[in-house]
Amino acid sequence: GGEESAAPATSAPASSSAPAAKGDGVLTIGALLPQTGDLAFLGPPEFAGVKLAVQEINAAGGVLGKPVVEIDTDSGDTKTDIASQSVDKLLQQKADTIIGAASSGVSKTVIDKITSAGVVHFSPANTSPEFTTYNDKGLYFRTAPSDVLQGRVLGDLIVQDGSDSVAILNRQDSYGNGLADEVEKSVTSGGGEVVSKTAYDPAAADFSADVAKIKSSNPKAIALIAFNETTKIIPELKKQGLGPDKVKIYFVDGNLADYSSDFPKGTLAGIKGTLPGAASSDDFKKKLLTVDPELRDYSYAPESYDATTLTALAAEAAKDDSGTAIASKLVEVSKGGEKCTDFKACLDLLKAGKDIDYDGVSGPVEFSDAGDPSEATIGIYQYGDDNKYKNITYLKGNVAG
Amino acid sequence: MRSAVIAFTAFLGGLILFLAAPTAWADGEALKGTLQNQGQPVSGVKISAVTDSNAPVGDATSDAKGEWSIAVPKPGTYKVTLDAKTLPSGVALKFKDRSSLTLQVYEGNVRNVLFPLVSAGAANQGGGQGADTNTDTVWDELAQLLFDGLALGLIIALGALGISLIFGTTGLTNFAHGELLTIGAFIAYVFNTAGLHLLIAAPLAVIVAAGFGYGQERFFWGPLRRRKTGLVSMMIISIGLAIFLRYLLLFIFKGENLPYEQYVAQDGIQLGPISTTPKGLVAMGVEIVVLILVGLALMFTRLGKATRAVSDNPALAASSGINVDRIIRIVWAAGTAVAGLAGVLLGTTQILNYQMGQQVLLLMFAGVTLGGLGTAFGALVGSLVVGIFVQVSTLWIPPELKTVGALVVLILVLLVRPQGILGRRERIG
Amino acid sequence: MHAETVSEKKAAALAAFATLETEPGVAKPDPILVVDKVVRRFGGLTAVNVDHMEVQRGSITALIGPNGAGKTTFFNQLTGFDTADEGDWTFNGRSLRGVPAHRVARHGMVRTFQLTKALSKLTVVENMRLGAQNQRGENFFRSLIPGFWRGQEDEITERAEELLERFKLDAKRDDFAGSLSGGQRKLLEMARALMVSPELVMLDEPMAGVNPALTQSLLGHVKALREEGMTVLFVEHDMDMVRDISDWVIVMAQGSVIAEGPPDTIMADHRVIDAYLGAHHDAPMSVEEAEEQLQEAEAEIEAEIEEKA
Amino acid sequence: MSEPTKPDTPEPEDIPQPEDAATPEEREPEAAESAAAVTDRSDHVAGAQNAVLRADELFAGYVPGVNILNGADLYVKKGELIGIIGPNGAGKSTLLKSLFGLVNVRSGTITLNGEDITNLKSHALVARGVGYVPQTNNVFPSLTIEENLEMGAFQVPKKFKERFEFVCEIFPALKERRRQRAGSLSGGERQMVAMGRALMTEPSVLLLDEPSAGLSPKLQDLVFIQAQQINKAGVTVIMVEQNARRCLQICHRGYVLDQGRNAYMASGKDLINDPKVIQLYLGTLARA
Amino acid sequence: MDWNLIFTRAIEAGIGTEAVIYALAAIGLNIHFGYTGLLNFGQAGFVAVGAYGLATMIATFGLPFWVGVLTGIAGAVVFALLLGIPTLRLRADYLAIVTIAAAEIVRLVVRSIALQGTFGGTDGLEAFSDGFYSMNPYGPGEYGIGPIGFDNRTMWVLTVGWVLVAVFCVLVYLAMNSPWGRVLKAIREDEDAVRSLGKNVFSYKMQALVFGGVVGAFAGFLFALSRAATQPDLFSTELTFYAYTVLILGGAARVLGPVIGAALFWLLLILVKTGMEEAVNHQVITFISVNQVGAINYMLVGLGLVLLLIFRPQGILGDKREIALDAR
Ligand SMILES: Nc1ncnc2c1ncn2[C@@H]1O[C@H](COP(=O)(O)OP(=O)(O)OP(=O)(O)O)[C@@H](O)[C@H]1O
Ligand SMILES: Nc1ncnc2c1ncn2[C@@H]1O[C@H](COP(=O)(O)OP(=O)(O)OP(=O)(O)O)[C@@H](O)[C@H]1O
Ligand SMILES: [Mg+2]
Ligand SMILES: [Mg+2]
Repeated sequence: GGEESAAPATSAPASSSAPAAKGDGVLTIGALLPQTGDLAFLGPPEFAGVKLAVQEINAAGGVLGKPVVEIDTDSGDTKTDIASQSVDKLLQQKADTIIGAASSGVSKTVIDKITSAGVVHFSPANTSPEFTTYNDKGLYFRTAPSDVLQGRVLGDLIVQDGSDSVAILNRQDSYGNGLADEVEKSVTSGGGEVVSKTAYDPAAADFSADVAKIKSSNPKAIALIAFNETTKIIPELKKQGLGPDKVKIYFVDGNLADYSSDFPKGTLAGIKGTLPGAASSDDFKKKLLTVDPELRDYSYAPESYDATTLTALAAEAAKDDSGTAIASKLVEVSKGGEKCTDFKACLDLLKAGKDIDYDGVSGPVEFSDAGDPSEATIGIYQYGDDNKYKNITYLKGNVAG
Repeated sequence: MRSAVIAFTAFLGGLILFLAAPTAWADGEALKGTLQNQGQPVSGVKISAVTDSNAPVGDATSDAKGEWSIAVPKPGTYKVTLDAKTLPSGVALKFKDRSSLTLQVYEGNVRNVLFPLVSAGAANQGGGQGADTNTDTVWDELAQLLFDGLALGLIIALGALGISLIFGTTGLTNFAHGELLTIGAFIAYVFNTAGLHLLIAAPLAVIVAAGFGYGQERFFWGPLRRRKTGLVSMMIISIGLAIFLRYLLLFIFKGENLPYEQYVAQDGIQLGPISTTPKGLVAMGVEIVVLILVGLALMFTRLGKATRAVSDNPALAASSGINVDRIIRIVWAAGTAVAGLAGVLLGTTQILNYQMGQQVLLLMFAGVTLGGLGTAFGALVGSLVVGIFVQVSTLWIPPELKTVGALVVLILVLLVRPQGILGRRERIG
Repeated sequence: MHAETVSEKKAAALAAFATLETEPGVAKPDPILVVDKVVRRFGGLTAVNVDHMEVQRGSITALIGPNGAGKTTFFNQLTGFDTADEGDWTFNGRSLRGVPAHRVARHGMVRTFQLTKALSKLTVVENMRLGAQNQRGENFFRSLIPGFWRGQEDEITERAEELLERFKLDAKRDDFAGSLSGGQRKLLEMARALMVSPELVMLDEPMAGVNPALTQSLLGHVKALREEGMTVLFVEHDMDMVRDISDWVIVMAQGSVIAEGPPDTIMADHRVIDAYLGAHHDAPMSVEEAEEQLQEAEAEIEAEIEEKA
Repeated sequence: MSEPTKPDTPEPEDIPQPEDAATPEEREPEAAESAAAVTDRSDHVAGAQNAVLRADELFAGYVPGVNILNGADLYVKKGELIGIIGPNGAGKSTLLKSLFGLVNVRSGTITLNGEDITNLKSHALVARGVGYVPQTNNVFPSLTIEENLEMGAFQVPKKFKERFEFVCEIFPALKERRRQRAGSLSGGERQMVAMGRALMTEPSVLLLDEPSAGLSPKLQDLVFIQAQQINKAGVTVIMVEQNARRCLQICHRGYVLDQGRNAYMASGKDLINDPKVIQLYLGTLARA
Repeated sequence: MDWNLIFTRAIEAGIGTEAVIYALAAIGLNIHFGYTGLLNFGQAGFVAVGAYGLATMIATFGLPFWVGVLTGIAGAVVFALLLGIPTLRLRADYLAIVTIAAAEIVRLVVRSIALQGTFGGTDGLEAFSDGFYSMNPYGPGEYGIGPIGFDNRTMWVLTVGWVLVAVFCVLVYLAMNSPWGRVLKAIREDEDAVRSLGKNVFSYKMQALVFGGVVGAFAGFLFALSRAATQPDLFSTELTFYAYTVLILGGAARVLGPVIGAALFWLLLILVKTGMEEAVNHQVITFISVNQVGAINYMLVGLGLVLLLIFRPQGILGDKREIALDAR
């Protein structure tokens, strides 16, 4: 791809058989991430992740000797169908890889369009298990592990804490339902009991009925699978006498965030949560802040960063920037070889003709053949008095299990 | 009082942290667990594990802390069984049929196993909460839902009142009304974050909102009406305005949920079967007072009657010596002020977000319509019905569909009473 | 002006009425509409309470009564626009109780509205065309093939234009009906109802607000309707008009029929005078002088007309 | 209200001509052969001296580019009762509406007691003592009868009780039904409410648009007698009527409006006897 | 800034799948609102019924493509009947709210967990479009003139789509210029008057609701097929709002109004959106960040809608005289 190039428009003839087209020498990365809609709050860290990676890649000399071009677009949410527009535009601009979307639902509406254009669809945040089996012509990848692993770990954590009656309160969407199912499986097989599994409408005006439903089942632990509705649900839980001082509450990646400015001290003390990804170092956070000084949250920034870096490495490894070429090398650069953790180092190894294994900021990222991270680290965290979360431990897991 | 609570939760939190932190995951695959009855460790209970081909792997006995663990040779499926005979007297398995569990142990992970125990006698067969989710809790839940329905209904009513007033006087179905709530809430937020206590910020916000409503009519809707813009056009203009305002708010305040600085996550208080928060009660009080005041004003003051007169026939109202423009401006100011108040209260009891108003817009419309368009009391009654239905219907339908319940009621009621609950039918001929 | 020779139909109508007693609810020789015990209440108010009433076929019957007597409400019941609390009525022997409004119209009983209902964004001629019945093009599937209905449409248009001319609306033919003046709307309303070619046309104050000169010419048209075999039942407060064209007058007060009879008899009935006509009936109402002069002027013109006739 | 000593109404020459219409001279009405027919504006200009309310060469309309009033003139002197008659669609209601600020006047001037009130808002006119009864839509359907009347007295709430009694005396039917919503009233009952509403303020100039329409003969009489009585009490009345004969009987002066301009202007007596007027506008039906 | 890109994208959007989908949805609305005066704010419901009717039959029940199409149409008819019975007796403004409610009910039901097996829950359905694309006469590759081009799948969708648009425009033209259409327009003005003339108002409104609904269902087919997936949240109230915008932009009660409106709406929307994204990506505009582009874009949509209605309320093709009669 490459918008400014005058190369003939050959990079994206549509067909289901992988076209053996050659790229135009400029790696073009399209970011399809939420600027508006329900997930708008996830946009800034994800954009920052992509931007940071692109900056570092270009600082290291770019890909195939040319600077990487980044094009930002809005993925909106499923309500607006804006993603489809954005993809049209990115394809027009000869994007080779499209990084996004945040929501599994949005990704579903565009995956066919992207993959049938021979472009890599690379999501930093889709966790729906369905993508593993989706007919993606080998072009769909993600750095976020499917919910199977996180659900398993969270369920086990709940069992370990001795809660035999568990209530699950989850977003009624593919993320929430998928994760809730995995948690339920894990809890029941571990000997616990899921006494209520309540899906809520994220756009609801209030959550008192949903919480009342949970309360009537009298649980000892609550798994709260939510996004930023958490700030509405926690007070409701407290109101109905289900605060973290009364029952054990568990968060997931969707809502494990810094709530120090949202709640008075102590509100969340004791709440535990799981988050895919290795420790994102303070160093990484600092670098992100140089890209976007207003960042408050870092969710999926590492995944976005890794997705971008991997794309660049795969293009280098393939010596071609076309989508299909990148896809053919992505699995290879993610595992089985000499380990490296940043673009510059990996690039040097590649240039030296070595096989590399990129380990990113989000974890070891080893792709399975389906394009999912087959191995992932899940961190277990706990909130302190200051409503910030601290890591207790990390757990490596094999997604296929 | 508050600080005491915080200190206590902090202590608890610390305690859990301390307990949980060290023993998380050991290297190598294993099965482990802790036996507890009502928080007390249960020791001396025998637990054994076999592979899925019934080859014994090992067994263990719970120690003084109730802990046990069995190392397994490799990842795979294992069957773990608790020997119920070894349980101390007075302690029983909570689920008699689940004395053995089949589970998967993953590579490099320790798998936790839980055998829930209860004091003998309380055990029940199989899963489920069993007989003690009795009628009592159903009534409690109903009471709670009714109360929450009332709370929601009152907020909706406050918003709906504004819709109804503005619709009543100008005929405009204002799709931007949700944003008026949001704006009210965010004005208070701005004052609040600038250092004013919410109790000062809120009334200020209501005043500013009133000014905003006045200005909107003065400089936007009024001129449009004078240009003889049709009602349907105005309705669609309001859609455009709603989109504009909503995204302006997104632009300024970002997509995150924002709380006020005071009264966040208040502890619940218990009133009989009902749990609520002090702020929730105060909000309801304010809502009731405002609703009654506005209702009375509409019924009995000259101004109130004038608004109805303007709504019926603006030309005739003018012919009667009523300054129609002035009335409409007052209505806009009042309608926006109550909407702003609703927004602030919604922000206090829930949270602020650029979509908060939009999320209740349909409910407000449903309330207004259910009660009978253009009648202020109808809006009140309709909103309460909607609010209560949203909440109470979750006794029978999954909460994800709670809005559906209210909307179906709306349609059913209109099937029987096309003019709404308090609406009046027009005379023909 | 209009010819006052007693036409065939008028004579027939008068003959039918000649032997009738002038009491409320009297049976007519050939009733087209028979009403029995129709009651409509609004809360505590009984707006209509008609025990028995018949309308003679081929006649022009006036329904008069004080304001709020229940005339419009009565029309609403009969034409299916409102549901009567009790009672039954038959049109051409067929019971119409509970029959919806559009069906009533199709049976041949069409009403107009006291407060006009012009279809603002349709042109005047489209308003008229709408009135025609059994239009082939009003079926969705047939409407898609113009061949099916073009011919009929032309006939309808021709008829509409004829009527518009008679109602002095031809100049407004292609204007939106919403731009008509109050009186013009009345005219359109009536003309449109006639497009239905009803057997019984029920006019609710057709001439209120219509210029007297035009009223006069319209009366001729209403009489012509009778000649065409139509039955007319109308509500009107203009006594001159009632006297001029009606064969029979029914008086309603407080929901019930209180008197019936030929116009002259009715207008001499003291109950009717008390409840409805007031002093106006024949006594000069105010400035006597003016009245006298008026009389003179009338006489002159009358004479003029008689000369011509 | 005090008579203006020297009305500063503009001289005819000063009156701005409408840009989009031909000059009035080119649009003479054809019916000029009658004695009462308006041939030029001199009658108007002469008569309009000291008028309470006068309108000069009004051009007004609804749809852009189409004038309904084409240079209508009108004046009323203090204490006068004038009648306006004319065919349907002549623009009578439009004339009243322009006088009352409900239709935008495109050119021409309206003065009240010497003050230019062209295109002044209605409520401001009410404050200046003008009352108006519209022809249609003349009640507030969702308000009760009492509230309708209360709205009539909007600017003088203190007088409500007294005026309410007064109106109820004229129309006793209203008092019985005071709590009934006007929307459910019969046509005639509405007309009573409409009339009653205008009487609430004790206006000094009263504009009535077909006040007798839809009323029973008995009440029609009442309306005309009332109009006369009100007039006798010093109120200037302008009345549009299709009950033309009756209207002309009681009025001091009558205008015949046709196609948006004055066709005739004379005393009521003269008009009622003018054969041309009779033939064109009055008809011969009424023989009362 | 790449102006070529900006204009190419805009023109492609103006004739692309979105324009077709919205043109169809708005043609349906035009029948409801423009001609009959039914303030239907539930058009998204009809589109959803079409999309899901098709998708469910094929993806869930494994039936052939044409069964899916017929089911979608039948679904729209049934939805119209169900919606019509309670709502068509309502006053216009009541109808608006009730139809929004009905469309939301449809959306919430198809996304519910209870019916996940049938409708796929929040993920919706996919793998139902093979039947459609197997009929694709276009071989693989890009088709287009100059820089404007579509791939073969899109070409097929567009061909079918614009043919449908043309067919429905002709149908609407014929129907609305017939006595049938006259009855509808009369109903828009005053139902009682129409009743008094012997027309079954309820039946006509129902016919209009069904007709417009079926056209909406076709929009749903194209929506689903062009994306090869359906998702419940695509059919939220926003869709109806934009369809109204399209209709008003083009001119209500005008046969070609929705078509022109749809093309222009998407053209302008993408022109502005792409223009702004380009400006931000090339640092032409520096005072806003990427994260704010989306918000600004929507603000402009809102503002555009407002300005449009203020300065040209009758739309591109509308008649100002009719609008004047609306004023209150
Ligand atoms: N929907 C209603 N609710 C309450 N009262 C009503 C309703 N409709 C009519 N009425 C009352 O019933 C009575 C009869 O009204 P109706 O309109 O039939 O009178 P009418 O004889 O037509 O009078 P008019 O000659 O003035 O038109 C009136 O007193 C009216 O106020
Ligand atoms: N709202 C309107 N929009 C457009 N044209 C109108 C409107 N109202 C009235 N007209 C036109 O203005 C002309 C004069 O109307 P107006 O109501 O003044 O007549 P009028 O003399 O009062 O008649 P009538 O005796 O029938 O009440 C009519 O031809 C009518 O078509
Ligand atoms: Mg009547
Ligand atoms: Mg008039």
